[in-house]
Amino acid sequence: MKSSYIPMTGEQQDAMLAAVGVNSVEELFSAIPEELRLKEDLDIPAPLSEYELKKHMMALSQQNFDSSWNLCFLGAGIYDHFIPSAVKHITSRQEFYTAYTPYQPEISQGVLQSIFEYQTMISELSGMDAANASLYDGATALYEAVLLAVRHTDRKEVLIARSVNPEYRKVLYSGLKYSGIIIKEIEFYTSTVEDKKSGTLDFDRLQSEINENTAAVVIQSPNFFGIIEDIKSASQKAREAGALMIAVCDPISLGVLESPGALGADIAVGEAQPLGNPMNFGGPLLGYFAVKSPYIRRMPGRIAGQTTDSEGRRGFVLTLQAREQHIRREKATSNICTNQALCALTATVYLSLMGRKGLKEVARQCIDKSYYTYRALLESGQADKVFNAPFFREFVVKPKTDPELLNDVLLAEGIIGGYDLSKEYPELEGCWLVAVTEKRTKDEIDMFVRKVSSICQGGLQK
Amino acid sequence: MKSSYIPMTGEQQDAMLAAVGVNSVEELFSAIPEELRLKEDLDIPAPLSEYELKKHMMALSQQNFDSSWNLCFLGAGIYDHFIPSAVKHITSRQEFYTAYTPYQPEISQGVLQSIFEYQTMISELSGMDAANASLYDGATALYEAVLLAVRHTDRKEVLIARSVNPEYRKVLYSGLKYSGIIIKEIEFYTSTVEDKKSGTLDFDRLQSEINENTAAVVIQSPNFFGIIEDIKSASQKAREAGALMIAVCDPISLGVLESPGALGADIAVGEAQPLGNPMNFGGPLLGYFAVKSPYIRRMPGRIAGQTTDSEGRRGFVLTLQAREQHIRREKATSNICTNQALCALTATVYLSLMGRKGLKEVARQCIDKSYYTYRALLESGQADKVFNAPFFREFVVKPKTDPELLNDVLLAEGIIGGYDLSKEYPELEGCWLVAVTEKRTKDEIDMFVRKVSSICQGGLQK
Amino acid sequence: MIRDERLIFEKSVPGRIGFTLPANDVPEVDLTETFGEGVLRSSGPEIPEVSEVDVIRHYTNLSRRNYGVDSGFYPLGSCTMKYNPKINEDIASIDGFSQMHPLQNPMSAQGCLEIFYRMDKYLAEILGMERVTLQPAAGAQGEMTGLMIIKAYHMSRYDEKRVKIIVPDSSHGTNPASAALAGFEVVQIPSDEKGCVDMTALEEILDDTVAGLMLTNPNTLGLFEENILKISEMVHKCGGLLYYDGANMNAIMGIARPGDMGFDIAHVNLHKTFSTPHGGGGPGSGPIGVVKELVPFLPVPVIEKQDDYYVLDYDRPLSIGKVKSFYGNFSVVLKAFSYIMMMGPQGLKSASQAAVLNANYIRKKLEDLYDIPYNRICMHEFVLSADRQAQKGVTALDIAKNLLDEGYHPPTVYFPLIVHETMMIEPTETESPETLDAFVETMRRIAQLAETDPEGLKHAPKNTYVTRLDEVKAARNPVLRWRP
Amino acid sequence: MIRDERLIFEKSVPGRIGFTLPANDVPEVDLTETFGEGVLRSSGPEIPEVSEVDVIRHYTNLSRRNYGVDSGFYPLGSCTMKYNPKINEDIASIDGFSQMHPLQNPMSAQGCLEIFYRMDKYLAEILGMERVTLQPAAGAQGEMTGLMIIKAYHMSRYDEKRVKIIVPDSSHGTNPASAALAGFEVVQIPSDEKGCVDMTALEEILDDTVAGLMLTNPNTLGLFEENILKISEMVHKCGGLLYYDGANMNAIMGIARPGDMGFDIAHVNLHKTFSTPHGGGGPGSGPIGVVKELVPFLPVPVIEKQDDYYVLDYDRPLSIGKVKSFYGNFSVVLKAFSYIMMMGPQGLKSASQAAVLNANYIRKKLEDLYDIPYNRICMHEFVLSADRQAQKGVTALDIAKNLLDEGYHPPTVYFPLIVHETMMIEPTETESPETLDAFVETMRRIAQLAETDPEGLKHAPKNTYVTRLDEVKAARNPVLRWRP
Ligand SMILES: Cc1ncc(COP(=O)(O)O)c(C=O)c1O
Ligand SMILES: Cc1ncc(COP(=O)(O)O)c(C=O)c1O
Repeated sequence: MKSSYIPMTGEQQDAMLAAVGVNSVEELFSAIPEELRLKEDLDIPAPLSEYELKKHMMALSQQNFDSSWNLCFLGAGIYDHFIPSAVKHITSRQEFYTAYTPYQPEISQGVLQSIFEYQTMISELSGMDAANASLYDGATALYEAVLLAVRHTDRKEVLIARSVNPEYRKVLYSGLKYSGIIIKEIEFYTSTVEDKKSGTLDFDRLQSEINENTAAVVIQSPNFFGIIEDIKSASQKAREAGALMIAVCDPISLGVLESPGALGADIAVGEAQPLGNPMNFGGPLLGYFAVKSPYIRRMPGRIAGQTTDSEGRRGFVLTLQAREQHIRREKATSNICTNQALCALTATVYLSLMGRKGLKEVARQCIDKSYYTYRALLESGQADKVFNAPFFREFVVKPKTDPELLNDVLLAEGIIGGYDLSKEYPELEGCWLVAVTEKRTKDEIDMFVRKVSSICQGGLQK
Repeated sequence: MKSSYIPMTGEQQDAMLAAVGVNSVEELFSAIPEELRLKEDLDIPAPLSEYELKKHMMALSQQNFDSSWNLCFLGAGIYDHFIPSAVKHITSRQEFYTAYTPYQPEISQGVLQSIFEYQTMISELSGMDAANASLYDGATALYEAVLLAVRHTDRKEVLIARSVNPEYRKVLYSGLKYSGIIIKEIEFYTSTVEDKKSGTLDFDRLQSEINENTAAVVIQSPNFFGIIEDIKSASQKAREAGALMIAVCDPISLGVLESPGALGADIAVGEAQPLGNPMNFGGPLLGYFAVKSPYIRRMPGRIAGQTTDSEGRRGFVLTLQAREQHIRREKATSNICTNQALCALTATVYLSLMGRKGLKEVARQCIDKSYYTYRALLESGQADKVFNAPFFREFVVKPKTDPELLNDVLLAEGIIGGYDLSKEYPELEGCWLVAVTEKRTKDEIDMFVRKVSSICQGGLQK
Repeated sequence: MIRDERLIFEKSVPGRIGFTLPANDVPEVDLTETFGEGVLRSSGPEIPEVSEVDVIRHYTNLSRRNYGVDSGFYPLGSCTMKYNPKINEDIASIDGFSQMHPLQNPMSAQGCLEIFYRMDKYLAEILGMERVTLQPAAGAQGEMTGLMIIKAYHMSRYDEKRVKIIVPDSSHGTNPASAALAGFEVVQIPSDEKGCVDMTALEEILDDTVAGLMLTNPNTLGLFEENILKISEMVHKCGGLLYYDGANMNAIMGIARPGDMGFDIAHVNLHKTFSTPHGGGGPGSGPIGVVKELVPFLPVPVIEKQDDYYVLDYDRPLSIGKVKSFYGNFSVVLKAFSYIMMMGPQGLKSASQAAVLNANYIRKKLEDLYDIPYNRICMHEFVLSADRQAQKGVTALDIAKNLLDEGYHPPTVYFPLIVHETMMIEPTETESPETLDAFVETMRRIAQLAETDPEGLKHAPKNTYVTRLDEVKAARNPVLRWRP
Repeated sequence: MIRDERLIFEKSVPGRIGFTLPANDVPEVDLTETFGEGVLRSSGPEIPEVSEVDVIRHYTNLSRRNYGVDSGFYPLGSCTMKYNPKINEDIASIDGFSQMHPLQNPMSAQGCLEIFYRMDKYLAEILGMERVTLQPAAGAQGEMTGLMIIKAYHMSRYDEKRVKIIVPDSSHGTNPASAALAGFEVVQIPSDEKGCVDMTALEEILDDTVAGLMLTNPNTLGLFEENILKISEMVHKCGGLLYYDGANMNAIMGIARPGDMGFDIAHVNLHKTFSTPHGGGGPGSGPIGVVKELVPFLPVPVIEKQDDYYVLDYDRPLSIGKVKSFYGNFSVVLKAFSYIMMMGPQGLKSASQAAVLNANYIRKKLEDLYDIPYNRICMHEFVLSADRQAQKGVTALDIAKNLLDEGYHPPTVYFPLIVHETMMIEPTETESPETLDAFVETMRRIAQLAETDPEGLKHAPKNTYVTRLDEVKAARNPVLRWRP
């Protein structure tokens, strides 16, 4: 057993086998029926040494066009924000990252207190009374929120804005497919391009669909097009119908935008990757989940709570466990067990470093820079307006060249272009969703706009 | 005072000024004569934010041809060895790297014990009775060793092999320039290329220079040409003359080569960078310093020693401080204060990971791969033999093309070539010192040899 | 240890900053003008205002109140807390991986896709399955995915009456919870006196309303289900599918494969068996493998190789859709991939062998002082009962808390539910015999103290940052967030 | 805290491995045939045989027995233990820097050379000097380099009788030690009642045998030498040079410059003033700046810019040569460079201002309970005396050990040597007022206890991993290495 990760030496193995009272390692496996025991080695590659592995992985990474050397204008739910170096210095503390879920609170106060702080920050951002310790991602958080609403209201219909992130909707549809829950999509409003409401939730449709069967209304703000929705009015409508209001909100935007809680939402969920977590090709992400007090005991997942130790000192434990699978089994509020604790810690450290001011500044720069880009693109005459509502960090335009083609050319020049909306919204054929974070400089944006317009002027077509 | 590294807020500043009883920050500096107080800002660049800094530094790093993407065949005292990932995971523990010298032993057992372990490992490698906690580099370690010998013997002449690393000799000469200590260089032996002794210390010259004024004999093994010297005979000569024997030894080579201690040396010094420390463009390095017992109290620098605490438990402290500058001031054995503790920790962790077997394996592969390269170069017919003595990791050949020119062409192809010996040894005009560590694969070596011979065949001349 | 009980919020000072950002170099947008009334935040958020040094000290000191595998022995049964090789962390931090956006053109992400593709192949081989999806973010999500596939499979055959999922009473809580969530009726069957599935009970329950059976093998008692071939034959015969909860794969890598046992779907927890760190509660990764027949139902996208390129295949009409956004916890997969690459076939097998030997060694060394309900050769873990000690008033929980004082993370307690005063011990292969001996000695000393001085064991832990915490109080009056 | 008192050697098990290396893919050399008799190692080395997890746990746990700036307040006078920004660590780990060989063709190392070149310029500006060498690895080596330059300067003028270096009695030990090492005779002069250089004593000693004067300003009492212009005039007049020990530069960045004060040579400790971490005792970096006249004497190579390229200039006939191999502690320089780039002119000045304000604040808050020998506005640090407490039997050392129990690193004790029971307190600018207040409160409580319960203070520390260690025993019977 020669491996730097298996300390047992040959001699020790013999001694241990003797202590156990077997003659060979094979004997330990005699409970496995003979015909099931593999006769040959697994067909996987021969082992590499650490240095060979490193070279191999470096070579693989070089097949990727990453955002450290390409300029990223792609968002659509995952964002390329600046991450202070101190974040990783904390999350790479071994006591944090090599621990399991804090089942033994007395030696887990580090993780537990950090979760408690995380819950507080998420509650603050979202204007809610409580948050859980994290879920897998924004999409599954939404799925859990819908389940909560259905159970709470004992109703079976859910109204969801079509401008909610398509990934989230897909996860929701798969998860609810055989649940008997009916999901209805509410279109976004479109009339003329100049209409300030275009791209936002179509309230008339909402009005006509909402009724006493509605368990929840789900909207996202900023929505998938970057546009800010009227959570307040939607909440009112939901409340009137006895449904819960679920708002999907970007946490960075909450540095400057009013919290969903203050606007009347009952549940706020979303993707907290932008809070200090690298994009990581889409995972791990960080689903946050926050509620008003009536729903606390219906929340899914881990929750840390404050208590005292036998000497009266403040301490933290996992609490309200009666909701959870290891106690309630099939009656649990959710099946989640392992969540995204380290990503939650990352968000907590990120928020601590940025602080109230820094978060506002990031949000502010996202607005300024995305507006600057938006206007420059329109002014270039090579991209058309699509919507006219206020947006955050991300906007839709219709360039003269097909987005897919445009992206290909941009990539060759070191730019990761926007998102081709036609993939998910056939009605938005030719539309391009462009994200601009605080990381982009004016020079980079100017170059981007120049390149886009020169490509469009070149008249490339599919 | 707006800085993320200065927590004092404006309000707090006012309160503190009031508490101190001054009206302004300026008043705090009133002891500084008016004419000395700067009227203008320092002429250094305006501050960058963290992200800007990172981009700036990445751009600077890209001006460099580093060994992560170029193949390094350069050695000459600094070596490109494999460093296990775990090393950095330990040395980046903040409790280690943000600590000062362990003046308060009760809260510094981490550093102190690691130094004690380091001293043990260095003593083991070098076959000595004790080692200190580190010196700046191999060169200054040699300088300190010579001072020790001069003081101990009360003699003023030092004999040093010309095959000792030129950097070391330069530091020695500068340091001793006005000391009254006379340094004599002993040539290396050269007769025919085939002579097994060529490239090693010329014992006849040593014999003729050594006498009752000799404080120390200094040789290096493997010497600057990679060649293994006869420390045993040199030690005998030194002992006969009443001089101390100082051996400069590469620590990796000591995985397979006999220790200087066992061969009769009194003091062993050298560069321990190869033990897990990155090359870092030459700094920080790690000077090790080890002695036989009679010289322990004459050692320079910090030394950790074992003791017990008030409850009888084992613990470690800085000891034999009566040698040091903070106690003895001008009578100290050395002026060293800050040393290379973190590099020593690095070496300790590296050695623990590699273990006895791993260290031997590294040494073994260095031998096998350097011999393979050496033979292939000679067989190519494009490089001539220069010496014929056994070597370790590094060897001298005389390629058909001038080394400097050769290196330039190789660099363009992603290879960092060997060391041009003519820089320091005019008598070795056209000679090339090539180092091959365990990191080089057969394929890389074959490619290297192919390139070298095709360049030489191309007949490039200066 | 430095006592500083404040929360980060309690260290906040108005106006203090811990961030630096480039100055805004574009014109400022007038917020109120642009967004109008009521859109902008009227107050808060109360995010702390602290400096970088505050943050670093706060969380560094918090970390020191935590215990990880790197702190010491962590025999938490069912969790496979093996050592996490450091190189894997470094690899996951490479910019070329961590700075990849999931929606980039796949041609610009060939490195990521190749890793997914190869990982699919490697895990399929290890599990004995046809294909693997890496989308699930954890074991429980793997289960959910598997159950959705079971549902989709039966529905695709218009076999709509299959509403039941069978789980043994020894199963992990996520199993019934996932089954319920996937819309199934959960039927629990008892274990027999040998700790395995009760074959008569199984026989009785099997009919055409059974959609499938979930099993972990070795089971949560650490015992290999010797009747597994019989079981799978029975379940298959009645038209059901078999789901393998792979939390215990660390016992049998390279030794036996769920696919060969007759399982149709199997998940593995990369954060257990494949040594990715658990992060204090995630992120994990729970890929599932399926047999050939079920491949069409896998979540989209499936990563395929076309000519020399890797592509995302979304065009799969029978697919259950998506269970999570994008493709899975890539950076976790990356670490597990690196682990497999370093272990190779022999290494994985050795790991399982050593894991099993270690568990048996501890079992043997404790069998005289503790009750071991199923005392025969176990797999990678085993269950003991503190019943004997409990009679003296020393519960499994007390023993656990005493272990804290001795510098150990305790075994899992009170799971599986079918054993009284359970302690589930899983040493893993990365622990040395010396560590096992020291732990055994401690466990023996505790057992002796339970005889001689039971009262003395009731007050642990004493050496920890906090002493025993009042969980009842926490649940009764939930304080879930700090308030200004 | 986990108690494991074993050394790594005591965890060794024959045959255990913690490394992996690529398999050797070239033919094996026959060692004995190649090297002959007596060249190969006959025994040892006794390097431990442990696994990666052993190593990680061992050193992780060792780290937990250590205290750094990231653990808490570290007011170690003269050492400027300011917070070390994390970004600097990341920058120093960039492969493009850390994997550079010093002997590469300078054209392939332009990034490194640019950093050296610009750092030379920045430090020259901060010090008010003409050029700076980054070669010295620490403050003491900077001193040595400076003294070698002083020697070389006088010798170049055939002024051979200058054999004396003057140092104040308050100077740091490295000053006289360096001077002696450089071959000078060390003459110590007393401080006056104000804590500054005694002008009469200086006057008396100055003659044509004086090579130079070494001074730190503010001095080690934290006081600015108000007569500095007078002093430098006097020394220069008699033909001597002035050396500035820059350990205390943190008081005056952007506020005053040694060059303007009349110093000819000045070092700075990058590991103090410029925030590079101290590493538990290094590596540091002690660049020195010199006035124009002394530039020719700087160590080789000097980094110069020729056209658009940076080159290494070795062709400097008057150079003192080399004091260290290569060009200096590059990766330390890199961190300090990053620090300067992030602070900018205003930031450096603010740092010094805050450092000075913090020191004065603590001084003020302690002046009633402790003796403060030179109680006036101080610079970035000040010295108190525990004389009053010592009369009750509580020494400065006792106070220090009590601070350990309270979670602080104590101030420097028993230095400078001219004050009884000295405690030298340097808070630095990176500490918050709240931290200072908490420290002050602790110091006050200790002072009160010294009155009411002096005996109670004699047994500290109690909360540390080990209690008070027997230093006498260590020195009397030196055990400097483990033996198998
Ligand atoms: C047997 C078993 N099944 C399933 C799970 C759930 O896995 P996860 O926590 O990754 O969701 C666990 C984890 O504790 C387990 O031990
Ligand atoms: C005043 C003073 N001078 C010189 C030094 C020596 O510096 P270094 O430790 O970097 O050699 C120190 C460091 O302690 C110091 O405080």
